[in-house]
Amino acid sequence: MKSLEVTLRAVRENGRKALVPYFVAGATPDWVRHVEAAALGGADAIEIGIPFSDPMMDGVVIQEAGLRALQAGTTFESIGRQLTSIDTEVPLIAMTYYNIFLHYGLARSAGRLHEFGLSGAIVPDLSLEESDEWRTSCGEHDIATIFLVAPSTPAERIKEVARRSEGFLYASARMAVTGASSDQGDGARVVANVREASDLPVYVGIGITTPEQAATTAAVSDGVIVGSALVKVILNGASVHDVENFVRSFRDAIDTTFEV
Amino acid sequence: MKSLEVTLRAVRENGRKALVPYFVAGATPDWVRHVEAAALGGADAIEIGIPFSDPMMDGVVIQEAGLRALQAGTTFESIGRQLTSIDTEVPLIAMTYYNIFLHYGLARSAGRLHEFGLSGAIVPDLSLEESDEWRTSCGEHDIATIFLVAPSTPAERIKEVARRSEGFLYASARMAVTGASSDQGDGARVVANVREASDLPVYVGIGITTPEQAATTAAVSDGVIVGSALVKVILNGASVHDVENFVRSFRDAIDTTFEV
Amino acid sequence: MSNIGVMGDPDERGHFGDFGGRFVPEALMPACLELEEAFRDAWADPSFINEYRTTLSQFVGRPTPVTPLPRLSEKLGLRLYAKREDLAHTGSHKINNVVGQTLLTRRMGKTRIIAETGAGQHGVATATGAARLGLACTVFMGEVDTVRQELNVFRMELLGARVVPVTSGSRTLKDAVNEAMREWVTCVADTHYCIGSVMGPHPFPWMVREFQSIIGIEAAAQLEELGAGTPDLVVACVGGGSNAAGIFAGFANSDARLIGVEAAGGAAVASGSPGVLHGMRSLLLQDEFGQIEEAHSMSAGLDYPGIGPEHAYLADSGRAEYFAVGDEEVLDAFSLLSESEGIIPALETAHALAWITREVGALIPRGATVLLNLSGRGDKDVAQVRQLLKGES
Amino acid sequence: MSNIGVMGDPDERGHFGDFGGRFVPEALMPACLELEEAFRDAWADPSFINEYRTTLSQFVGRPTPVTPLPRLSEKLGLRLYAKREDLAHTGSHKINNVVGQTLLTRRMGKTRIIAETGAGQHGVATATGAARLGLACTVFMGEVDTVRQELNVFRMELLGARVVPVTSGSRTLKDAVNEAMREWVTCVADTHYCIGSVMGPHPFPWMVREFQSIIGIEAAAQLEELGAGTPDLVVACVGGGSNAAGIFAGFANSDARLIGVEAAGGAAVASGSPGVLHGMRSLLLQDEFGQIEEAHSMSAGLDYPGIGPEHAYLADSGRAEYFAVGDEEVLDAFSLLSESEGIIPALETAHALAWITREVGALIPRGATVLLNLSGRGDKDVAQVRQLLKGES
Ligand SMILES: Cc1ncc(COP(=O)(O)O)c(C=O)c1O
Ligand SMILES: Cc1ncc(COP(=O)(O)O)c(C=O)c1O
Repeated sequence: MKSLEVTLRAVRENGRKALVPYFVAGATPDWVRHVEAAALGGADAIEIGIPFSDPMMDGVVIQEAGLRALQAGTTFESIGRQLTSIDTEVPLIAMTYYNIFLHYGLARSAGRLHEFGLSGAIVPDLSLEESDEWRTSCGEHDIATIFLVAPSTPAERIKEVARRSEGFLYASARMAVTGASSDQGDGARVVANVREASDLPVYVGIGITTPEQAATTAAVSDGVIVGSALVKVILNGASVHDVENFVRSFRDAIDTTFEV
Repeated sequence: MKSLEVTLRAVRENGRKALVPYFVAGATPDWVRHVEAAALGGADAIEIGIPFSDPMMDGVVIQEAGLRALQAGTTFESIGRQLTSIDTEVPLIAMTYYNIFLHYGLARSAGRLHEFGLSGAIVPDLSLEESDEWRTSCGEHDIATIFLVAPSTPAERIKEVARRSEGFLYASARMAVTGASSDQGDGARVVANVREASDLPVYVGIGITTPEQAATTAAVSDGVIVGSALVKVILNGASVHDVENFVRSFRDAIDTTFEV
Repeated sequence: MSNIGVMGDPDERGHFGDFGGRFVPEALMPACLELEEAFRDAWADPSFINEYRTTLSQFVGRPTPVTPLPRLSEKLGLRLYAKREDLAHTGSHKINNVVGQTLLTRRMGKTRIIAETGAGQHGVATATGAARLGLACTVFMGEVDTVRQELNVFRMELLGARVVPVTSGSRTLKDAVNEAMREWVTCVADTHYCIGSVMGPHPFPWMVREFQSIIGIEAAAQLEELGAGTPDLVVACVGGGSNAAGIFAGFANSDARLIGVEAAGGAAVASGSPGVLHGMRSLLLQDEFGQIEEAHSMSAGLDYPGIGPEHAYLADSGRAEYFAVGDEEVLDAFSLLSESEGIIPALETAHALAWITREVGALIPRGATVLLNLSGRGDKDVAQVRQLLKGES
Repeated sequence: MSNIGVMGDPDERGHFGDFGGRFVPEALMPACLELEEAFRDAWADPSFINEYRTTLSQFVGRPTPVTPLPRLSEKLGLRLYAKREDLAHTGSHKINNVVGQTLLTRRMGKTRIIAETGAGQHGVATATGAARLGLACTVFMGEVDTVRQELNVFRMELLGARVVPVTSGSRTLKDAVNEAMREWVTCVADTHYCIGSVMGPHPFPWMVREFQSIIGIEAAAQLEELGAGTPDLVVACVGGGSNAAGIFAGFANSDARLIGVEAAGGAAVASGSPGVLHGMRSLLLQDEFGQIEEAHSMSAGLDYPGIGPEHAYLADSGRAEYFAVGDEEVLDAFSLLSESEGIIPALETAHALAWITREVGALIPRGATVLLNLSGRGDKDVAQVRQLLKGES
């Protein structure tokens, strides 16, 4: 079992709902400080988005952040360099598109992820069927490969995906790309389907925008992922302190509801 | 034999080369005075152009004159009214396109031509083959129908055309629409061809621009027709006196050459 | 070829009843006679017919299909079919005639071709046919039209043609014809004048109809194959009338009602009277003095003050009926066909459809089988329609 | 139908050698699987094949002819033939694929279709196919392109489609694909994404090639009929590669050399490297970090930084060869075909001809029989070429 999964299973065993905020690396100069602030604010794991020119699964907010990062010269390596200065124990998970790793070399990428201190990777355009080589490479460097399931994924396929996913299973709450949304979506149903197939922790993401939504969703899952809502705040100029408070507001809402 | 032909044959019999200037009726307010001036200047017959919207056989100068005339409200009837004031013995010949007469009614048109004091008609887009009805109407009103032959007209056809033409035969000096030209054209050849087929007077027109050209052409024919060169002078603002001098310059050149 | 010539041929002087004939300057008479002879000879020569047919199939893309229009049929309560001249090379039926005349030009030993054009359809088609055979080509186009249709001017230039802006008269199509005639007089020995519709002096109206009759011959056979039988109505727009004559030719001997649709602003049958213009006796828009009036239609291809003499005759004899539609109806029909069937028609064609949509349940009984001649594609008109519909420029 | 599938089919996961596959968000996987199954089922169903073939013949105007190009052949010292996709409805081969996919959409019980478009060719074709079947249609188009090609936007609107300007990324074709994918995720239950070339996730590259293979199947038979036999070379331009794949399909099992011609500014084979984009593994233009680069070609249809995976495979295996040509050569070829043969080609097509004219006597032996896929007509490009040649706007 990969370290990430060990850690995240422990979170669940401790009766804690996981909170996983998402950052676009390089979107602002002080993004590493934002990551630290999120850890202080109560994150259980943090997604580090590596920007890609063609982010097919992302809505406008994350597209915009990615564009800013690319225009600022952000690369896989520059992100790694900046991460060496990070001061946190919270596990970091890379999130990017497959071409970034493929072009860099799969084995080399997995090795660098590990050297950069990342312990997992989410690659939304890498389907299960095409993932063998990447999973092999990750296996050699203790990188957990995290897969998504969607409301459209049939039961049989959920089983297959869950069997390959490590760390947690990313349950998409809706048929949509990343972006804020006001309704609850289908997260509960997706989680219920996954539960029948797997005991892997299931985190719900895509469209979780408010602390209240997060709390409700956490109630039926093992954790929540907060992406666009947070990135939007950052694009609007949030300070390190703002980021910490933002994350804490989610933490508190989740924890209050479940009286940990 | 139509009166016009009687007159024009007499001109030839008198050893005189005919000079036939062309006017666009209505092109200028004093066009009737111009016609009188031409008669004074030595014309043997005068063509009176009735303007038509689509003068297919005319070049830019006569087109322009026709347009001015139409814009000034010139009609077949207005021309007739204005001609009642004319003071000349020189025969007048209408020149226009077939639709003018057709629309007005062929019999009625021929009658009006006669009432207006005209004794012939040239209708360049009325082919021999289509001319029976018009010739019949003209026959009833002593209007001579004058046909053209062109450099392209074959010998056999010249015979046919000459047989139907009255007053004179209009020999086109070139394959072109009306307009000034600097060369002599094919007039001599056309006339020679006609001579073999007919003893009708043959006048050459199309492109006769200078007195010298007129003189040379008259040498090989029974007369010349001067159109665009004269109309151009008129469009440029010629006075009645100018017109008389213009025509006389042609008359003199012709007569000097042939020492009548 | 047995079907060619199903519409009655004109008499030996080119008369269709009271109309037609040959009203040209004497200088052009020999050319008209030579052309008539050359055409008669070619049209009876299997090798010419074969060349014509082969060019139509290999170069033009014939046969063009007959397309059933199921969604529009349902909307209108008709069985509606379209003969797809929009799919012919250069985008309209005009090329059929050009193929015939360019081949004939070469056969006559002439090396140059001239043509008139309004919006540019016939000009582009002629430049195309000339390029294919390596003939020199000059196109006369009203100056006003060269400005309105500058892209078509460039198209012709690309195809190697020279475009001469005509500055006489109203500077539009009618004047382009005059100018082409004037030019033809000067060069008739080596140059053929490729008239673009069933108009002009004999043999043009007849010859152009023959070259376009392929439309109707194909369509009749295709409707049979589709199981649609003989249509109740055959409907075509009429500018000079070549696409209408071409499709009528396939149905003249049938029970089909033949309908020609003119633009209200250029309705020679409804608003014209007999007259002579451009070498023919036909129905013309003219004022009380016999001066020709300008036609006014948003559709350049229908912006002609006359109609081919055979149509005047068909109207006279009652074998075909002619109606006029206005610009707004036409715009509606243009959109209707586009969104119902995925075919953007030429504005000219939209006239024919506008009449159909207007007359369903009135002059057209519900359930009738109607064949629309889709004479051309609307790409050329899209900018203009956009301006009209959106009020932008 | 025996000829369909002559190019090798991909493996069950959609791989052509090292290329292809299915790299999409999990949310789209079921749709891709469903589509694959639906396509396999339909493509084996004579009634579907019949519907597809009937629509191609009755609506699109197939077969398009193969045209001998005698004058250009003589100039170049070749035996040159053109397969005339420019004569297909909407003016290019794009409609063949659209007909297949729209029929499949209806068969799958979906009521809406979305598409990406660059200059608008595929968008207009999709809007056309959708209108014909009464499917709702939304087309994604880079904002930059909606401005450059505003008439095509209006065309799509006329056809009843909604056009969504894409403001992300470079605001051109590549971003339109991204946006269409993003949209598809949200509506996959009732909506089909009609990809416009042999690209995207399995089964698109295979399916689109199959829907385009009619080009090559027809052409091979037509060349036989013309007595031209098997051509020495088959030459097509390559954007995503659908017209090339379609014509190659008719000759893959012959001795003909298969040549794909890319725009120098978008030459995925010459200048690209393996990568994953838009659901497929193929050759892509990318920088040292794996960021996709924008292609730059004056020809909008070739302005794509990738190439279909089957072409990457054909290049790899040596069965087909790929070359690049630059803008000036293309303009020359554009004019050459126009004035020599009376066919104004699409700028995309002119790339293929430019390669031919460049390589006669070099890579192409004189006297060779060459089949050019004339993928589309140049009307859409005339304004742009005019500006380039005349330096006007
Ligand atoms: C598409 C189309 N339809 C119809 C016409 C009208 O011509 P005709 O009446 O000769 O068919 C034109 C003329 O340009 C045209 O382009
Ligand atoms: C006429 C034409 N040819 C070629 C192409 C390139 O596409 P493909 O490579 O898929 O044939 C396009 C694309 O728009 C096109 O419009």
